[in-house]
Amino acid sequence: MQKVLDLIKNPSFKIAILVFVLVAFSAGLVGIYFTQIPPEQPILFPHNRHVNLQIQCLYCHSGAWKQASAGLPTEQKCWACHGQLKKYFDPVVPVSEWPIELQKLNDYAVNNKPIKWVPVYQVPDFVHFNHRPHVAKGVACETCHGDMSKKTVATLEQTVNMGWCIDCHTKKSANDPVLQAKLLDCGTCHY
Amino acid sequence: MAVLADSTKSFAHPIEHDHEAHLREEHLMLDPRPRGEMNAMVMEAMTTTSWKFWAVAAFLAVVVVICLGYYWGYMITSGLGVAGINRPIYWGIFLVNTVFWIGISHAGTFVSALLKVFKAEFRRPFTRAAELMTTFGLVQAGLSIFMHMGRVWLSYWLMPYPNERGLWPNFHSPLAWDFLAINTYLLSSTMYLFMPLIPDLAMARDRSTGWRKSLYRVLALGFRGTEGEWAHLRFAMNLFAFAILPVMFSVHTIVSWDFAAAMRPGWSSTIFGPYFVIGALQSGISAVAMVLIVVRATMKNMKYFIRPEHLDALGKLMLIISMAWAYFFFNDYLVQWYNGDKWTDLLLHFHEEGPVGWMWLAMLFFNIAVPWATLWNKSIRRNPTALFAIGFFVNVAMWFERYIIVPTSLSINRFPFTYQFYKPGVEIPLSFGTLALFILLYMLASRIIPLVPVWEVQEGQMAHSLKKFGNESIITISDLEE
Amino acid sequence: MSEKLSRRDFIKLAGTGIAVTSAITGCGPASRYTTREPYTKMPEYNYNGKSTYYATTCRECPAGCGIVVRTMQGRAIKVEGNPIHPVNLGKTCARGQASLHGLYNPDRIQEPGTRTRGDSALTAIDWEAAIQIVSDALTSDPNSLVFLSGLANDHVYDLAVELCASIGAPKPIRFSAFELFESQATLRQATKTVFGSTNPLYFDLANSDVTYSFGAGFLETWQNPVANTRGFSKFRRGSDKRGYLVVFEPRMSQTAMKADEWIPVAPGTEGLVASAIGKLVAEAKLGSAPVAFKSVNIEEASTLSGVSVETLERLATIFANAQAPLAIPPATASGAPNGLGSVISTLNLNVLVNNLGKPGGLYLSPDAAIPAMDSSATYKDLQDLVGKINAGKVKTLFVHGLNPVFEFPASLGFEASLANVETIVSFSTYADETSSIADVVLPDHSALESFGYQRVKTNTLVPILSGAQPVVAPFYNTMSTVDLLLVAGAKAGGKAILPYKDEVEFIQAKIEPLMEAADGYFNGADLPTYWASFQQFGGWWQNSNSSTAPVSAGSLDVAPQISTELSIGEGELFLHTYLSPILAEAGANKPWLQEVPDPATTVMWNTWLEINPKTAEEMNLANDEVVKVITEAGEIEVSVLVYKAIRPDVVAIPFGQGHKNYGRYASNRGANPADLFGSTVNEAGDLVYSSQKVKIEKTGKKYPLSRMEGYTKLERDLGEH
Amino acid sequence: MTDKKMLLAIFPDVNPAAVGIKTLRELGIQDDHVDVISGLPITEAMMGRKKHPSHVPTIAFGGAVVGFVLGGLLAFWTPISYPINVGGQPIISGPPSVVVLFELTMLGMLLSTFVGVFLDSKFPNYEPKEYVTEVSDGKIALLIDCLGDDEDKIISALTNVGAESVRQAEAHQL
Amino acid sequence: MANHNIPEVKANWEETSGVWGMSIDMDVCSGCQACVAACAMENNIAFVGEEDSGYGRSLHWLRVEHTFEGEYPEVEATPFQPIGCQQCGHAPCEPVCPVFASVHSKNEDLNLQVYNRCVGTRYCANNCPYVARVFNMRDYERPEPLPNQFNPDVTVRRRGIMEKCTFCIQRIHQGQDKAKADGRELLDGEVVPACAQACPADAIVFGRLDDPESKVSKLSKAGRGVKLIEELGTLPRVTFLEEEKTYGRTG
Repeated sequence: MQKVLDLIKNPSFKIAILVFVLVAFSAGLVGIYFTQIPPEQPILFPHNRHVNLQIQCLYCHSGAWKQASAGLPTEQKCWACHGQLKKYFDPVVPVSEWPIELQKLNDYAVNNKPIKWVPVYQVPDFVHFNHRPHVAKGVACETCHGDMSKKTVATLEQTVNMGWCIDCHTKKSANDPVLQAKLLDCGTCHY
Repeated sequence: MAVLADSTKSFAHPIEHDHEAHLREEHLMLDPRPRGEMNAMVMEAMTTTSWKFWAVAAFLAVVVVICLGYYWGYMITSGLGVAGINRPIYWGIFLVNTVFWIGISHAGTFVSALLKVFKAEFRRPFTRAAELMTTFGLVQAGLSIFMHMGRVWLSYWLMPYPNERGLWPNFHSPLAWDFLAINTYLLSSTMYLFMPLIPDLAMARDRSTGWRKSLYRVLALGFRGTEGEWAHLRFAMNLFAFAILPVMFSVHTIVSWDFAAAMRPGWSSTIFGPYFVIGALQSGISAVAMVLIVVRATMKNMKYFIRPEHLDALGKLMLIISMAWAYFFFNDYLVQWYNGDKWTDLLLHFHEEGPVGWMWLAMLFFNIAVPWATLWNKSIRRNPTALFAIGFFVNVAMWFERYIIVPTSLSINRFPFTYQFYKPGVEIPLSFGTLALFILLYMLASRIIPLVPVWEVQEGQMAHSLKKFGNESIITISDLEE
Repeated sequence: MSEKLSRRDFIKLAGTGIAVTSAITGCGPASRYTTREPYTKMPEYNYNGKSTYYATTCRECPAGCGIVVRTMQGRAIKVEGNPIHPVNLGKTCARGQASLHGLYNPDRIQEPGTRTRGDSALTAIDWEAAIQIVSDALTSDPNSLVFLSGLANDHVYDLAVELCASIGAPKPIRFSAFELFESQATLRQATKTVFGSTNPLYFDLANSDVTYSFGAGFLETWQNPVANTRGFSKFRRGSDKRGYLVVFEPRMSQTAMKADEWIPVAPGTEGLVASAIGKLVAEAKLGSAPVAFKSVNIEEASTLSGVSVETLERLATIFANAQAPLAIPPATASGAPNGLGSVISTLNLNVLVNNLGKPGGLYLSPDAAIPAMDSSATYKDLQDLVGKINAGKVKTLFVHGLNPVFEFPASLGFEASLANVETIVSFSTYADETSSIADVVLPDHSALESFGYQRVKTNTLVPILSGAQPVVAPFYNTMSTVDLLLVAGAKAGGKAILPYKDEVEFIQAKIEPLMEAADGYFNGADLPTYWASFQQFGGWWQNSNSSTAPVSAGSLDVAPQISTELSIGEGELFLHTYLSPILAEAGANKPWLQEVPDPATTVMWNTWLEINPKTAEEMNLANDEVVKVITEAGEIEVSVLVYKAIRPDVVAIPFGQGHKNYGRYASNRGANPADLFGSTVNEAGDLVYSSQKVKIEKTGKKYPLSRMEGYTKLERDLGEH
Repeated sequence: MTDKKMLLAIFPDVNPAAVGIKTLRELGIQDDHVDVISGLPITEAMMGRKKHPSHVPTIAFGGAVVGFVLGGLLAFWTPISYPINVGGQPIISGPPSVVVLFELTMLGMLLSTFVGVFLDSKFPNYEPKEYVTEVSDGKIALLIDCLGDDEDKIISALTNVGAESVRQAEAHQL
Repeated sequence: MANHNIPEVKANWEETSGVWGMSIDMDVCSGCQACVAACAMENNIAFVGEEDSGYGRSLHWLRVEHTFEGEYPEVEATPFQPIGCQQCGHAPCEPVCPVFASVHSKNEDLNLQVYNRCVGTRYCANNCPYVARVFNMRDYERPEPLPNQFNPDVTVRRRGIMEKCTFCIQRIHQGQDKAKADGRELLDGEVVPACAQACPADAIVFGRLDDPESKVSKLSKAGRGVKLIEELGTLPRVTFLEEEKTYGRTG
């Protein structure tokens, strides 16, 4: 018993405990960090290049102005443009000399495989988000998704949580009590 | 002052008069012992354990681990389906237990605060034992509420705290009041338990060694007994004694609003508040009596502190409350007889003739017939075994009463198509788990904190003396009234 | 094939995504590891995340209701009625709604396989081998090949008929428990006797003002319950006058519960009661009764049926004074020794009040849109088949769309006879009693994954060919049976080669004549356009009514031969068996159907025995007690349900449960009352089952029935308070 | 100038201790230089001393007010912060608010009383203090702040009136 | 059931007639349970199995009630009565929820159950006079590939959560969204809940109560209309049209 007490009183024991706690804490932090870094996409799609070519968001994510889901373009749609770009279409240029991401796209398109995109903006399935009214009211895509002309793959620009939604809804509808009642109604998103 | 001066010697004096000897034997307040000796007795009671104590404690610990740890974990991971609730009986034994334990916890405050306010001297040796019951009973009540929740891991949403959603609890809901009231009660009863404990902890600190010394040194907070410390404590304890009583009444009435605020036949009734409070006292005071009898029988030196006079007084209280309870119970039928709502009528008949009609009968028998028939008798009141048995049956019957109010009443609603039976499932081990946890906590606490508030007893003894009027020796004039 | 495969993979993955998302509901945005995929080749009208609707035909029963299935990202998520389909006008029944649980049933057969007789496990084979097996069968002795088919797969049956005819095999046999329990053959024969027509009768419930039903559960399973219910709704509330419904049957069925009067007649006396009413009506209207009703002794009818003379007279007066009276023939009661006579009597009642071809009366449905190749088999035909099998004359048995081992009563001896068949080939989509003993299992697509068509035979005044198309890509490695037969036929060569490339071409060939049909809902200039419309609208139908008024073939002048023999077998109680309104013959493997309460008793997930409270008291039986029900043919054990609305001399058991091997939701659940049936057939060749007498023995066991309704569980009389 | 000293006088009972205090007062030692340590809550009146000042009542009242305000916030402000209609009831309604106000007022009062005891008595305080453990056996100790010159005078005076011992007080770990 | 035409309640009801309403004609309801199955399919309702359903735990949002009255042979069946949430204007379930999981939609005047806020106290269910609420006792197993059938517009509920009929609010939202995208008002009958859509007897009629011209408004005010236990002041939005067991009664 006395030995145990001595051990506990030993300063190195206390230091060991402290080190252990620190290590466990940092391990937790690292774990949290790994869950927070942007997910790896199958293709590092350069949004910035496309946006800078004046391609509208709705050209590819065409669902956003008429339905809940914005949608993702099919690789057919990708290929519709890329197939016409002389640089890549030219049979003289072998596939292996294409930019690496385009090689991947080619692989998907030729083999008719779906591209498994990893969603960046995601709401839990008890939240029903509808793009259409937002686009119809003139909310710019950048408001939530950030300036895509400066990004390659999409990153999470906003912590998408209820406080953020409600905050914006409250501000936008400050002058219209009827609209506010609708925008702050639980049943608008949760059912 | 005279008594205090005598107190050191009186024990050595030969007892001259039979009646006086009898009175001293009867009343703890007249039977002082040297304070050092008394302190030693309490310390001894705390430190003496036998293998039986540890055997029982180990057994209870196993029960707690299995019944609470395992079964609750099982229920959380697989859903409330493992319990017996169904549609429309959405509240079952967990809520029965909640009401029951809150009821138990009521008597602790009742005897320690109400009797203090009314300066009833016999309370002194057992206020702490009763107050301890309040705290631990509330713990069980709280646990039962958590068990009953469908998603207990989100129970913190009941707490009012600022959040980015701007959503707060709904204070229209009796459950939100419950949260406030039970927490207020738990906090204040814990504080009310702790404050009078400080001087005793200081005493224990002065008399112990080893880990107990370190523990008591921390817990006693550096209390010495200076004039100022006593003055602050005295005021605080008086204020608590007054203020905790309305809190106590509010808690149990709010628990009753959980039912009475609902639009259900048989529940929606304004009589529920006082009815629940009286019901709580009925089971709580019986539980105090039971605990005192057990403590007296099992702990060393406790026969000195807890005497038949205390059992006698509690027995009288039980009788009075039983009568009041019977009256409120009758009111349920009285009101129904006048308003004649057909669903309530059906419900009341279902209580009597339904599948648990035997519970209804047992409840009437043990809560009314038994106390009325027995507690008139002084010798029964003073007989620990008899009083324990009565207290036990009163408690069982009060549990039945809550069972009839909660799941049995839920069987009946305005849509006969949906009627169902209630068959408890995992509620049974969990109920035993809470009971075991209560006893275990109590047992462990009885070995850690002085179960008798020594300083309060000594304070009482200091001020009591026998006065002689003619040939009669009495403490107070009220003794003549018997 | 590759395209199909990739789409199927996609569906699987999407399913996983949904499952993951559903599993983490409530945990906030932690679904980081789900993926979203666009279609690789998405049709231009299809958006990711938007629903597409496909019109097709419900195949849960033979009625042929048009449905529209909502799909999203390749998954069928909801069945809705096809609002333009003339049979059901956008409405569905519970079975149709739950058909998705057939599509996504966890116990589907996922790939072709073979087994040694007696084994339970299948050895997977590829489709090449499967085709070889079928083509071998087609090249062997055609006389030893028998094709058994169900009712709800007209195109498969039609192809089988062509194939069998081409190779010289006997005509496929078509049967189902529907035929058995509703004694369709008896009705067909009675129609022929009374009206001299083979077309089905149309009962214009909607425009009737007084309807007497002699026990057909037309709101439950008889003919097309959806259309009947729609008619019933009009009958009650469609016009200013509220229709009055009287139901005569020994046990109050769901239909009788909706009736204004329920007349509990003794089993088998429905025809007698109809005749008695006919006589009274005739006497009131015409002064004297025609031959068909003349010989009826009212007193005797009253005694035998248990309906008082006053009641008969009152009901006859109502019927005689009605503007549009209608009598609906018995269904269950047709399965009595006197079944044919009963049906003829009720049809005669219609002839008597002359509602033929009038609103609220009787019509003859038009000929089918494309020529009908069938008339279903009778029970007699099945007995002949079993005889043939037992004689060793059947080497190969093809079974499609039917579960004969379960649906044929045990007394038929079908299962035992299978030992004499060399190869049993099952095309079943699900693991059922038949496919689990079959030697070769070649799963067809499920109903919602396949093309097809279904002739609408009942409840219609216009010719309808209801069309089916896949609403989702096939989930598993299954193959359309039509394709399989065509490919195998081509491989077998010779007469087995049919002039169709695949299933679609076969169906197109069948519907091609309709392109020019007059007054169609749509027409097409060319076949592809027409085919597209056929898929889009969910079938083809005529716009205008082309029904005909039935003409009496003089049956009123013939005294009917109503047998006085009312019961068969020994025992103190009649056994009333009926098709479960919710499960019918094959719904038991759909979990949500199991959980839909039976309309009359609210029992879920099990079989029960209905018994009158008085009888139960006499026999000292209470709810949930398990009893043994015994006939000469067999015995079953079933839980008791005390049912107020049944004659004291009758007990009732629904048919639909009692599967031994039909997936996890149906297997070993409840009991099959068909095990109790004898083997007597009536004049029309239908099995006599509704006059069966049974004995009941207590077993001392208890098995609580799962019931929605709760008050009888409390065993309290609510009337007191 | 002489040193300040602290003496600890131990009396066997209340009466001699009261006499001792009177004696000290006669010796010119003010009441606020004397503290009484006792195992029982003997009142100031028994000792013939002034009532000890206490802040606990004030703190308790303040706590009650704070609790009441908090209750008001919960009952009247939180519903408006995200107004949600339930059962057709007004967003801010009287009867439920009474319950909230009551509970939080009581909680505020009781909690602050408890905290007040801690503040006023400087709990917890584990520093070494002048104390004798016999106090809880019934002895009464007087702690006397005095000048070193008066020490002998005080010792003899107190011993005369019944003090069991009067000695230099030593602070030690409790 | 009871037809107490208490004047005050009626007057109050006129004032807050509600937005969405339903009428159920008990005279034509054939009890076929199509609505029950359609509801389950539309709303991702879990099936609970024989034991649990027999013990009153089935998750039907809609139940078709009926009973038998009298003794044989004078036994009569009461009309089939599909009972789900009555979407009360003054819903007793709402104020008792401590966490605002059961709330009222100001916009649609519907009773909402916010699944993700629910902590499972089940108080709302106890306080619902219509016994319309059901509780997820367990995570009921839906083996693969059954989850493929899930309607993505409706949350899949887990254990410990209350649920109830929503008047198919997802369809209401879709209808409104579509009308808004098209720049027009919603038409009567454009939004139909799954039960009304399936009902072969057309017994269930759904629509806007605030539109006096809608079919449901007219039916709700018809003479046969009865609201369930409206004497409690719950302002239910479902009207039951009573059965008349008479021969040839007009109207």
